[in-house]
Amino acid sequence: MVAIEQLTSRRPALVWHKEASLDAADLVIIPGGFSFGDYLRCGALAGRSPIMNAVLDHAARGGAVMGICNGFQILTETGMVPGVLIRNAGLKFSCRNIGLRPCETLASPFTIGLDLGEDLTIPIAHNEGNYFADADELDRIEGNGQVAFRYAASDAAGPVNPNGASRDIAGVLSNNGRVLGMMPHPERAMSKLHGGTDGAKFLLKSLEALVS
Amino acid sequence: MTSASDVMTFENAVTMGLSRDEWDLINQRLGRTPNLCELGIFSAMWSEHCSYKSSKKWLKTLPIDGPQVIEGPGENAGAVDIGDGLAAIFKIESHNHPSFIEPYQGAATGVGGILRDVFTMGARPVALLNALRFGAAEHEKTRHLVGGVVSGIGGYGNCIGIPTVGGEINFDKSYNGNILVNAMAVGLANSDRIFRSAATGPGNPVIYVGAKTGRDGIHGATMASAEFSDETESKRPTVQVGDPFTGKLLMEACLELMASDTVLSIQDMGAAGLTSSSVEMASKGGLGMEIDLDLVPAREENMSAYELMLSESQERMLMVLKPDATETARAIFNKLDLDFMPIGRVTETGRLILLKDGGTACDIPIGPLVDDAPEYDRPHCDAPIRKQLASSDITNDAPISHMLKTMLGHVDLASRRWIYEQYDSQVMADTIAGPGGDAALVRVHGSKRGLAMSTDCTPRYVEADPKIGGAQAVAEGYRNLSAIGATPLAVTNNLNFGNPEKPEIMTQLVESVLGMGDAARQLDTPVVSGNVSLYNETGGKAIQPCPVIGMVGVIENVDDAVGNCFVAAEQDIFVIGQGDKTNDGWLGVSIYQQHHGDDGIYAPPPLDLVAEQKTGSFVRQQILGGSISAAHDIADGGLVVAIAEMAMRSGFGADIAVPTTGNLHGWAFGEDQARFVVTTADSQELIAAAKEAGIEITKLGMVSDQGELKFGDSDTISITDLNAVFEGCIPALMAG
Amino acid sequence: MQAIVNISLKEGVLDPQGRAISHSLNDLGFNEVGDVRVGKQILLEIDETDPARLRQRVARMCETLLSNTVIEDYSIEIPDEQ
Amino acid sequence: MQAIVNISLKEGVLDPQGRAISHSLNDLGFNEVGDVRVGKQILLEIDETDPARLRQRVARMCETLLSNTVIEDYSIEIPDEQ
Ligand SMILES: Nc1ncnc2c1ncn2[C@@H]1O[C@H](COP(=O)(O)OP(=O)(O)O)[C@@H](O)[C@H]1O
Ligand SMILES: [Mg+2]
Repeated sequence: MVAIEQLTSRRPALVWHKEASLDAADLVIIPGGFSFGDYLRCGALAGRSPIMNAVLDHAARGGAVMGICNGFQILTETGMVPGVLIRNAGLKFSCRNIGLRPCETLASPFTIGLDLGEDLTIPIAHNEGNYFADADELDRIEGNGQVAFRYAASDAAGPVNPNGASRDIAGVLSNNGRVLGMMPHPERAMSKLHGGTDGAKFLLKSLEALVS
Repeated sequence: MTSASDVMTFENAVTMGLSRDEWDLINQRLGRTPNLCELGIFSAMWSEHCSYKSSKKWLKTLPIDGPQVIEGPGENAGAVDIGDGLAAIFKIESHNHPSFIEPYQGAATGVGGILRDVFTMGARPVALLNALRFGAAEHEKTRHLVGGVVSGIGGYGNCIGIPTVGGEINFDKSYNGNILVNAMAVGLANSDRIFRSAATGPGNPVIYVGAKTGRDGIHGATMASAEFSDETESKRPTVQVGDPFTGKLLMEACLELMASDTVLSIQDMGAAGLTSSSVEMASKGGLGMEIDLDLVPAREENMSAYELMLSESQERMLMVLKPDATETARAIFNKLDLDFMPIGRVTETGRLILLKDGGTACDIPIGPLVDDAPEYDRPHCDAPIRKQLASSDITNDAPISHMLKTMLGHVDLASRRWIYEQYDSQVMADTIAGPGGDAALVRVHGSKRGLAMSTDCTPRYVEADPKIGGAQAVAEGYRNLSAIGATPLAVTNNLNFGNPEKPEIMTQLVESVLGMGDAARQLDTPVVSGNVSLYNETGGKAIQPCPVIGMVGVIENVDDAVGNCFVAAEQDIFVIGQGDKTNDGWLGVSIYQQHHGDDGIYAPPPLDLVAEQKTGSFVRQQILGGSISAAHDIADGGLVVAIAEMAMRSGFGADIAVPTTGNLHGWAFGEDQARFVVTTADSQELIAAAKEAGIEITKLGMVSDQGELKFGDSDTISITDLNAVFEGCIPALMAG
Repeated sequence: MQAIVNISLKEGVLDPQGRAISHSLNDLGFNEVGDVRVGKQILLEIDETDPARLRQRVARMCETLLSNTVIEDYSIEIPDEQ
Repeated sequence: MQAIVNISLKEGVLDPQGRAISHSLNDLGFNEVGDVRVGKQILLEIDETDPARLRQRVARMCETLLSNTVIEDYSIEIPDEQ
């Protein structure tokens, strides 16, 4: 919320999960957190809350949706992006900075402004960010240009791939490129004092592409 | 009103941890023999955990006043003025025993409990910290306990969405059978909208909100007051399970309700559940309370009055509302699927009356439960006198780099990254400095103001000399906050000790509270809240005494804060503060001494509180004035460890000049107090300022971009090598 | 009536938790332990008297919420069924 | 041989996960669902041919690692046992 306001000077509308409808919007963001305590499977219960039908409709009309962290998990639970997110291979919650590499993708407002050669430094904070799909499915989404980001570097100690994700995948797109799910938190890298500015850079480019 | 079979005997009282005198007193105050429910209530209220019967006399000696203090000890948490009409509200609390039995849930519910203490006061929690003590690294249970506790702390804090920004952890064999898990929460409120717990207005409704009551955690308060034995491990159902999701809903509902003008008083249900919350609310208001237990939302069937009153089910609160506000309040709680139930009313009788199944389950005067709670002046003795360890008795000729490298793999010095990466330290997006720095720094949302905080204690110093150790914990907190540029305001404390019925343990408690008081007075950081955890023993052996200090301070503008990493090559490195005049360094009860396998107890480094205040203030002023670019207080491991830490986290190296006189290892690893390592881009200015302030300042060397530490001309080690040892230790321990 | 749903990871899906348990058991001296897989068991109290209908409804619950069929298999037990 | 360990929360111990699932199922229109409890099911491949010994060893594993008997109960199934 604060991050979006900082970038657009406009206050986004906040929608309660029990609402059943959604006003017309340029972009629906499903943020991180632990919806419903992440009980059963992360994102599973939230993925079935009333508002999600409206989000599905919005996406079906070609609306843009971004799911961050728990939001990504919710998107996979509803099938809006392919694959699933399972428990980190290390079986531990992990909160730290990672290097995020933009990939070549199909046309998408979320990736169109990004430089392929330029890694972004953005924090992760999750327990279930281990992206999984079977090999055929992975080949398919790679072939379609649906892989938006891969893990590319880590700070000081720790492996490059922080959670065991298949093929280092950190973010994926829907097959029309209008829905993005990503594990890292761009909204946590909004200023120099505060995790760097790469998150702001990425969000701003997406917003520019979406709000013409 | 009670059936004959429900009339208690002295034998029953003993099983609940009461003494003969206490039993007699209860009978005398009631003018009759209590029933089970009544006896349970007395035993819980008079337990060490709720009544502070062994520590009260000494807690009264702590300084609790100051212009910054809005609320001192006595409420759910303390409150201090941080400017801009805001108050920081904070407290620390132990969950030692439950965490040993069920590490994940014990730690998780510890976090949940302390968060409730803070939001009960009307504050939105903004940060969590902790202080942990585990047994020897190689002990068979340690790995399992560390893993469970750390994931439990993260499990609750991450899920409820409050960042865990700091803490501390040590290992010592004395905690093999009794770990310490202390959790601290810090919140923010408007200073004129702080909620308190005294019941008001006879006739006003008493409302139960939150989760339902089950049979979990019955008599947790008495368990926390009893020594550990093998039997305790079979006292099964005393462990509660936390539900952070419900905790989050409860927090949001309470804060939403408190934003309106409807809540007269509010109290969380912590230790001893409905018993302590109702009794405390009524007693603080000088009133009585009548509760219909049949109305208490229960999770299980056929719960007795005793069980309902003593259950420690989590995520519950009790409040007194304005009579006409009930329906508005109900709507807020119902929207979030939380129970909301008027269960009784405030009365003028001064009695606690509990109705159940059409009869009276309990009718006792509240006065004796609180005011007549026993207060003991337990015998204590003189603190032991310790010999000073001469540095030359322990040091050798090994190069500094060699010693440094092995010491960084000491479990009490090594990187805590494995632990703190499991905590979401950034959620809510206001964390400016999370774990890894000297103090954590959290921005006041929407402003430049920052709250600084840390938790500290060095048990080996307390064991060696409890008075110095108690004072040192405060001084170290003061140093940590000063090192980032923050002004310390107040402290909360958690007194973890063994069995106070033993004079030598009581001595530790008394002396360290006295030391703590001296330091808090000198450093102007009054004690505004705290917690006492006694009987931390197994098989008759006490833990190393651990009076933890949680300190909170403020910085006007977070942009002025500095970190503890080198920031640029060619900046000069100084040590500020005196240290040992002979240049031999203080190695008694240091990490260096431990590292040599010498577990003798010697005199700890002397502490000069005036010097602490002078150097701390100087460093803070120079940071705020812009002439210090990075600062790190010197603590465990001494000067060279501090320098190495500043280097490892920055990627820069340093060229350090070594002294030509005195004891080299003592200079490098001595733990003399009241000192900081700092860097500056303007040495002239810093030196001049120090001269003027009468502060000792010594140049150590210069930051380099060489990726190595150089000590003198011939002793060099790469930062990569140091990092490997530093970062590798805890992951290796946890991998087994 | 009661229904029990057992949910297990599909074959081919990595089970890091199972692997960690197997490791730990080996470390503790249970060297005979090989592969370990961890699943969920969900017990539901359901207001329904016809076992066949019950099974059908529970299958629907599994498909809509209880299991993620991309990676999980489920099986249903009705203890009162004959 | 295979052993199956079912681990469930002791009666009386709060099961927040079960509660949330029950709620969610109700919201999705499965109004017949009452209490829900969630447990773990652990499948172990074990190099042991004697079912009785197997059961004994697995019980030991449960006590030392697989379950925390403070809040959990466990039961062991040996499918090949006759
Ligand atoms: N060591 C201590 N120093 C100062 N105050 C203390 C100490 N221990 C407890 N207190 C204060 O006593 C009161 C009761 O504490 P406690 O029983 O832990 O509260 P709660 O029931 O909210 O957990 C609180 O106001 C607490 O801050
Ligand atoms: Mg409280």
